[in-house]
Amino acid sequence: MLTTVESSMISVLERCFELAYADMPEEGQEEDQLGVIGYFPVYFPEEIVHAAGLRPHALLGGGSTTEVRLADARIGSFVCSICHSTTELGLNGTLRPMMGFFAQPICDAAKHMVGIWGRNFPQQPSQLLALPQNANSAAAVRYVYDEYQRLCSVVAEWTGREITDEAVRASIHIYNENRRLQRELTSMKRDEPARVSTAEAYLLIRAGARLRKEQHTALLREALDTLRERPVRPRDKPRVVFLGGFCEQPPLGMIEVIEDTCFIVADDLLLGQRWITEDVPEEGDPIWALAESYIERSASSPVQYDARKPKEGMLMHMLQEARAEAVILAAAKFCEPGLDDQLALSRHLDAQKIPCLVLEFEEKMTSFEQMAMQVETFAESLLFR
Amino acid sequence: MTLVVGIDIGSTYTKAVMLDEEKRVLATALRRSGFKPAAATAALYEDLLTNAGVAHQEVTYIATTGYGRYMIPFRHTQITELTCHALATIHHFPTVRTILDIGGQDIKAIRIDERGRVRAFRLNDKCAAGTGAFMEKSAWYLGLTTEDIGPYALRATTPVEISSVCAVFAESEVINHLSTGVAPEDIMSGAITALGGRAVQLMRRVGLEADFALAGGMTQNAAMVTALEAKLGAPLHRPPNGLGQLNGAFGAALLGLRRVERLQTEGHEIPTPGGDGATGETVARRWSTFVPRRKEGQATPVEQVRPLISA
Amino acid sequence: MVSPQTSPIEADARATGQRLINQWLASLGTARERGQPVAYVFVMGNAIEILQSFGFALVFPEINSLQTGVRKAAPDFLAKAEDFGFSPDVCSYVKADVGLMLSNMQHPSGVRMPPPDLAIASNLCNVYIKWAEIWERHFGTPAFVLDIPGKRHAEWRSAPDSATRIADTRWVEGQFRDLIAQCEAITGQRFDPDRLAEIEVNVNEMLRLWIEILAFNRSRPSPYNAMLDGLTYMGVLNAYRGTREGVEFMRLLYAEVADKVARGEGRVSNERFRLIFSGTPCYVNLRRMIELFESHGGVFAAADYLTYAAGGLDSAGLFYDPSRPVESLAEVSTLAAQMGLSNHFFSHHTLAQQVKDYAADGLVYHGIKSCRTVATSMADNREYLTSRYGLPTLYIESDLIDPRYWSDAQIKNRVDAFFEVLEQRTLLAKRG
Amino acid sequence: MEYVAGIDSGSTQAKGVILDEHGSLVGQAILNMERNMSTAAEEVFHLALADAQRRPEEIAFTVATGYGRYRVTFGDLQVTEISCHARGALAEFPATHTVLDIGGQDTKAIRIGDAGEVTDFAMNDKCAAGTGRFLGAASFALELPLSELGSLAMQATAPVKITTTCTVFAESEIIGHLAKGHRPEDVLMGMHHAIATRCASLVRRVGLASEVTFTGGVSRNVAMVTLLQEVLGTPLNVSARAQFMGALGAGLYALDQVRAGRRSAHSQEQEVVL
Repeated sequence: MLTTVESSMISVLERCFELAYADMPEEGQEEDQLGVIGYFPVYFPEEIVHAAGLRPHALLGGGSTTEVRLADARIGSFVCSICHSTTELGLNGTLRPMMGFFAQPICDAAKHMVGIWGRNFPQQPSQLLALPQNANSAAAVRYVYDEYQRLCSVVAEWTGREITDEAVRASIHIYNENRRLQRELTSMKRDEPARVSTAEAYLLIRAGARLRKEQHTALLREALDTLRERPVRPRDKPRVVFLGGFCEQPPLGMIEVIEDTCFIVADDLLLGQRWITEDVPEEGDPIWALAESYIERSASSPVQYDARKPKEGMLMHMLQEARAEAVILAAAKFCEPGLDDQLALSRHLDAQKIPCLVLEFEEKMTSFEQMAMQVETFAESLLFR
Repeated sequence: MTLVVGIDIGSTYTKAVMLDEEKRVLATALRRSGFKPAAATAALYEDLLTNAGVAHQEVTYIATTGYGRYMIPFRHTQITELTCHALATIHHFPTVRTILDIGGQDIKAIRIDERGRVRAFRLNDKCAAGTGAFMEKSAWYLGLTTEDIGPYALRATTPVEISSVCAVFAESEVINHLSTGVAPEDIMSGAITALGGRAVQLMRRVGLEADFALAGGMTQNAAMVTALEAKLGAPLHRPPNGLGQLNGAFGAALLGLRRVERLQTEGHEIPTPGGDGATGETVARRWSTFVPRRKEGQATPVEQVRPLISA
Repeated sequence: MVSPQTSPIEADARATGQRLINQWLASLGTARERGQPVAYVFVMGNAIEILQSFGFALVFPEINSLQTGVRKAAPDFLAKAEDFGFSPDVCSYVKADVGLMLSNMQHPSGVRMPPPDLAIASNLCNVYIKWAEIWERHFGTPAFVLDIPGKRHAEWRSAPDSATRIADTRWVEGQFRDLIAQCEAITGQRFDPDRLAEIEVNVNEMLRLWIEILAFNRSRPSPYNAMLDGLTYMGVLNAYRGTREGVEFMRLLYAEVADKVARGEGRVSNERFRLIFSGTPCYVNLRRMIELFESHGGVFAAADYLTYAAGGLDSAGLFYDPSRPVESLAEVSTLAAQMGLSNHFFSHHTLAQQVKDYAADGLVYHGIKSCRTVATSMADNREYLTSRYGLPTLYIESDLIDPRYWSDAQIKNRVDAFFEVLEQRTLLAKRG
Repeated sequence: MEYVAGIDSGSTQAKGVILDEHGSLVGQAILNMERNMSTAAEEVFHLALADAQRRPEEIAFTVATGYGRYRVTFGDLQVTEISCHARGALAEFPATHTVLDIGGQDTKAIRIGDAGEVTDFAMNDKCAAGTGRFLGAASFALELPLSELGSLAMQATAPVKITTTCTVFAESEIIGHLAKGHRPEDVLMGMHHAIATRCASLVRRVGLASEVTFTGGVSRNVAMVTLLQEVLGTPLNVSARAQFMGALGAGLYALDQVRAGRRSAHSQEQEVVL
């Protein structure tokens, strides 16, 4: 027998689930009648596209329900699943409504996605948004600014919609508000993991990749109000940090298997949605504000070099902030940046005598027996310490 | 008197061990898991009782392990095979710190402490899986039984190299060598060397702390043991008198015994079977099993994560 | 029928090239004693000219790694890296280099490689950056990540004086200024623009010759094999870029190739099929791979690899303006990245062009399982070109230096079948 | 009357055919690969001769194909199985423009031009290797003979969705599904579907053009044929002699040689002229 709080929570989450895993809406079918611009992970300055009155659509792969029939003929089997499934969604027509496709130079496979798009979908403009790998040069912000200006003119050219500073500033305001709520949710999960599970928080945030931000903000508000009402039954599970969700998304089933035995109190899931870690200044040149925020107010990931953010240091900071006792280091199969960091971090944690579990996943996984066994053993080893 | 049963429901075999409070093995039993592990286990449990000559109600506590650990309704608790192997091993060999477990589907390396608690463990990459099964298949191609592999490979004079990490390609290599007239024993020994090398690599990842022990299917394979000991430059402890295969079940039984002792010293009575959900607890809702409303032809349900237990 | 590789004049340039490469490798072993600063650089996007002007000894970890393959020492180095924990899915160049670090820097060439004072990793292959992070951890040498924006899509070119051309160049120049400051800090010398200008003059001369040498292979028969001789030439082009020795070598090579063309001497005695090679070679079985093709009278007239591995400078006939050394270095590097180095992500146009320029009969893709930079979309690329131009193509797969991925029977099978296809086509053409 | 022989020396099976000078098949034999390729080829050659009631000296020319083609010591000429399968398929179904061959080691898709020439071919990259072996794993796990898998799969009512085509995990995946209570036929159908999809993507690499001929032993698997037709959206030609396509093609190439006036010299290295 569910309490009213619980049932309203479930109804919110069901709506999120529908959105989070929904296909791209057909042209015009979308309630707000917007054009859609799709982008490949990790980060994209959504505000700019939002300011054009369009809906930025984070391409998060095909999950475990997309059957890859056509893409395997185009991409080698030694390339990560998200490249296969995204290409499949293009080839099987699911992404037809997109007015354009962007990728960032996060890795070599991602750069190839632009080539693949150009060859297979000439009618659908595609481009590389050349975000810089050198974040430490004094010239970096200026370069990002120039590249964002280029983005503005490209989007205008594709869609015939001009992008004014006022509009961008307004979008920044909307996104700042949304980011504040996301941060609230994240800290709730960190401080009271029994109140909101990572799977739930994941659905809430992932829904944002499929909605105009103002709508998502409303939805987040409703969810947070409900969650505050939710009665909490504290449970004795080890607090762990989860890494490995910055690009290809681990299947929900994997997150749940982990949560059966552990509390995930910090993670990098859907990192692109949370890349900017503070408010973006709402005064001054809005494009500059976005460019500066990309370099100066941002998270870290295996696919962005920044001498100020050594990977080991960032992880240790994450551990302390989240008061976690152990780490789960996951990497997507065939993700070279992920695998490189996984090794470096696991060696560092071993040296620091911090327990860590190394996992390998694919978005298309459907059976989790072996993973459950590993996670349970990990939890058992933490509990019987 | 206390009678504790450990059951290890593996993907190919299901094994059971019955211990008394002195940790003496009263009876063991083994069956193919088949397609209906739950049924197989029930039958196996009967075998065990018959072998031990005891009745249901005399059994104090039942702990399950292995991939089917949640499928058995009449258990008291479930625990993973890694934890079980660790306990069993430290019981037999108090000095062991690193365990290697070569199974049909995967290789596991486990680092344990002096009390048999798992400190670190590592499984092979997906692309290096299926090693045990690969040995079986190779043997099959060579017209040998799994038991023959060891003695056979020891006769090798000029072992060939099997370089592929992937079991499927390795199999192709075996076939190709065979078809070019290479002597089976040389192929087999090559396969064993390759497998041994990968196993030791995995042990390195957990620190390679001496002493070492071998668990799982390969314990009886002389050639494999020799290859591993050569690579390690140290002896490999192996579970005594055929307990090798039963190691998981034995560990589960030991853990059950610990639990019983704890409950008794704390003055609790033994709970009724059905799993005390130490780790089997499931979240309020499995979103991963929730099927979204999709356009026709799109809706494809995601697999259930694992059988949910109803306590 | 493998053509005689001992004809005197050919031995000459190849021998000279080999000698230069060995000299250079040997010099690396003694750099420390000479008190020469050491820089680790990659072949794509490296600002060698600046480093040369500061007198850095240049270590190319990519070349070190491929050398472990050529010298049949790769397996040990790879094993060391995998024992260390590296996944089989990681680039085998990276793993061979890690193996080297774990072998006390003792390279199979007999040279003990010096640790870096400076390491430059460009974004043109993202693995470079992860690789440089490994050095940071191992040597404590901070990486200088050189970000050179490339093409934004296949048909994209930044027009002269366009906002993007200016922005990209300004960005690259800004980073060069940072680099120069760092070099000054490391070496304690002031930056000398005139020295840089001299180097650029040399590069221009090498480049002018290199472009003509590439063009020479358009003649039928092709005087050299782009995937065998070409690789030696490239080694020199990288290690000696901007040096006098480099210029002299290119002159020698030019003369040799020109002479061959004049005499109508081909790399293979009976050239029957002219091929284009796409992707990186397999260095452990390089000779064997070439032999598989040449035994059928197939020669590689050109390879996109040469452009990537030669810094992309040839790709648009770009030359430095020594009167504005730093500015023009930035301009040329930016355009080289745009037109050459970022091309493997959109290589269908370049390949189609090469097929035309070199009157090729077929196109050979060599997929590298552990290299996403070259191999990710090869199948798509292949599909695009075959469906549009009905061009015979072959896809084979192995690795850069990991012999485990070379299965001779399978590759021979595919190559033989490919030539049967080519034979049938010529036969049909004859029939008309 | 002169005769020619075609020997297909694969890594798991050796096949041989004898053709008369009109190109009609007068004898055939198949042999599971025992210890050694060369001896197996010899054996199958003599079995085929016996089947055709001919003597070795009546054979004017022998073409060898398959992985072991260079080990067929009595072969006069070696041709890859790509060309041979295409040639064989064309002989059986002259309108063939695409050939799909699913073998234990390799899966091949071959595109054929209007003049009957091979214009393009694709073979599985490493991880799609041995798609045929995937079925072997199934028969291993279900303890069923290969020949029965297809017909059983056809009885499926609720096919299970199988995402992995990794042969290594095929068995455990099957066992897993069965343990969850799925019926064997449903699991099998799921597997067949997974393989069919894989093979279809290979066919797409060379471009699908009808008619499509399905060669190799797996073509006798009714479920596989049905699924491939569904996934490719076109009917498939399947010959009763599907397994002999390679050998048949080799035999026809041998016939070309004889018609071109060449006779068996039992030399290993001859210039390939197709």
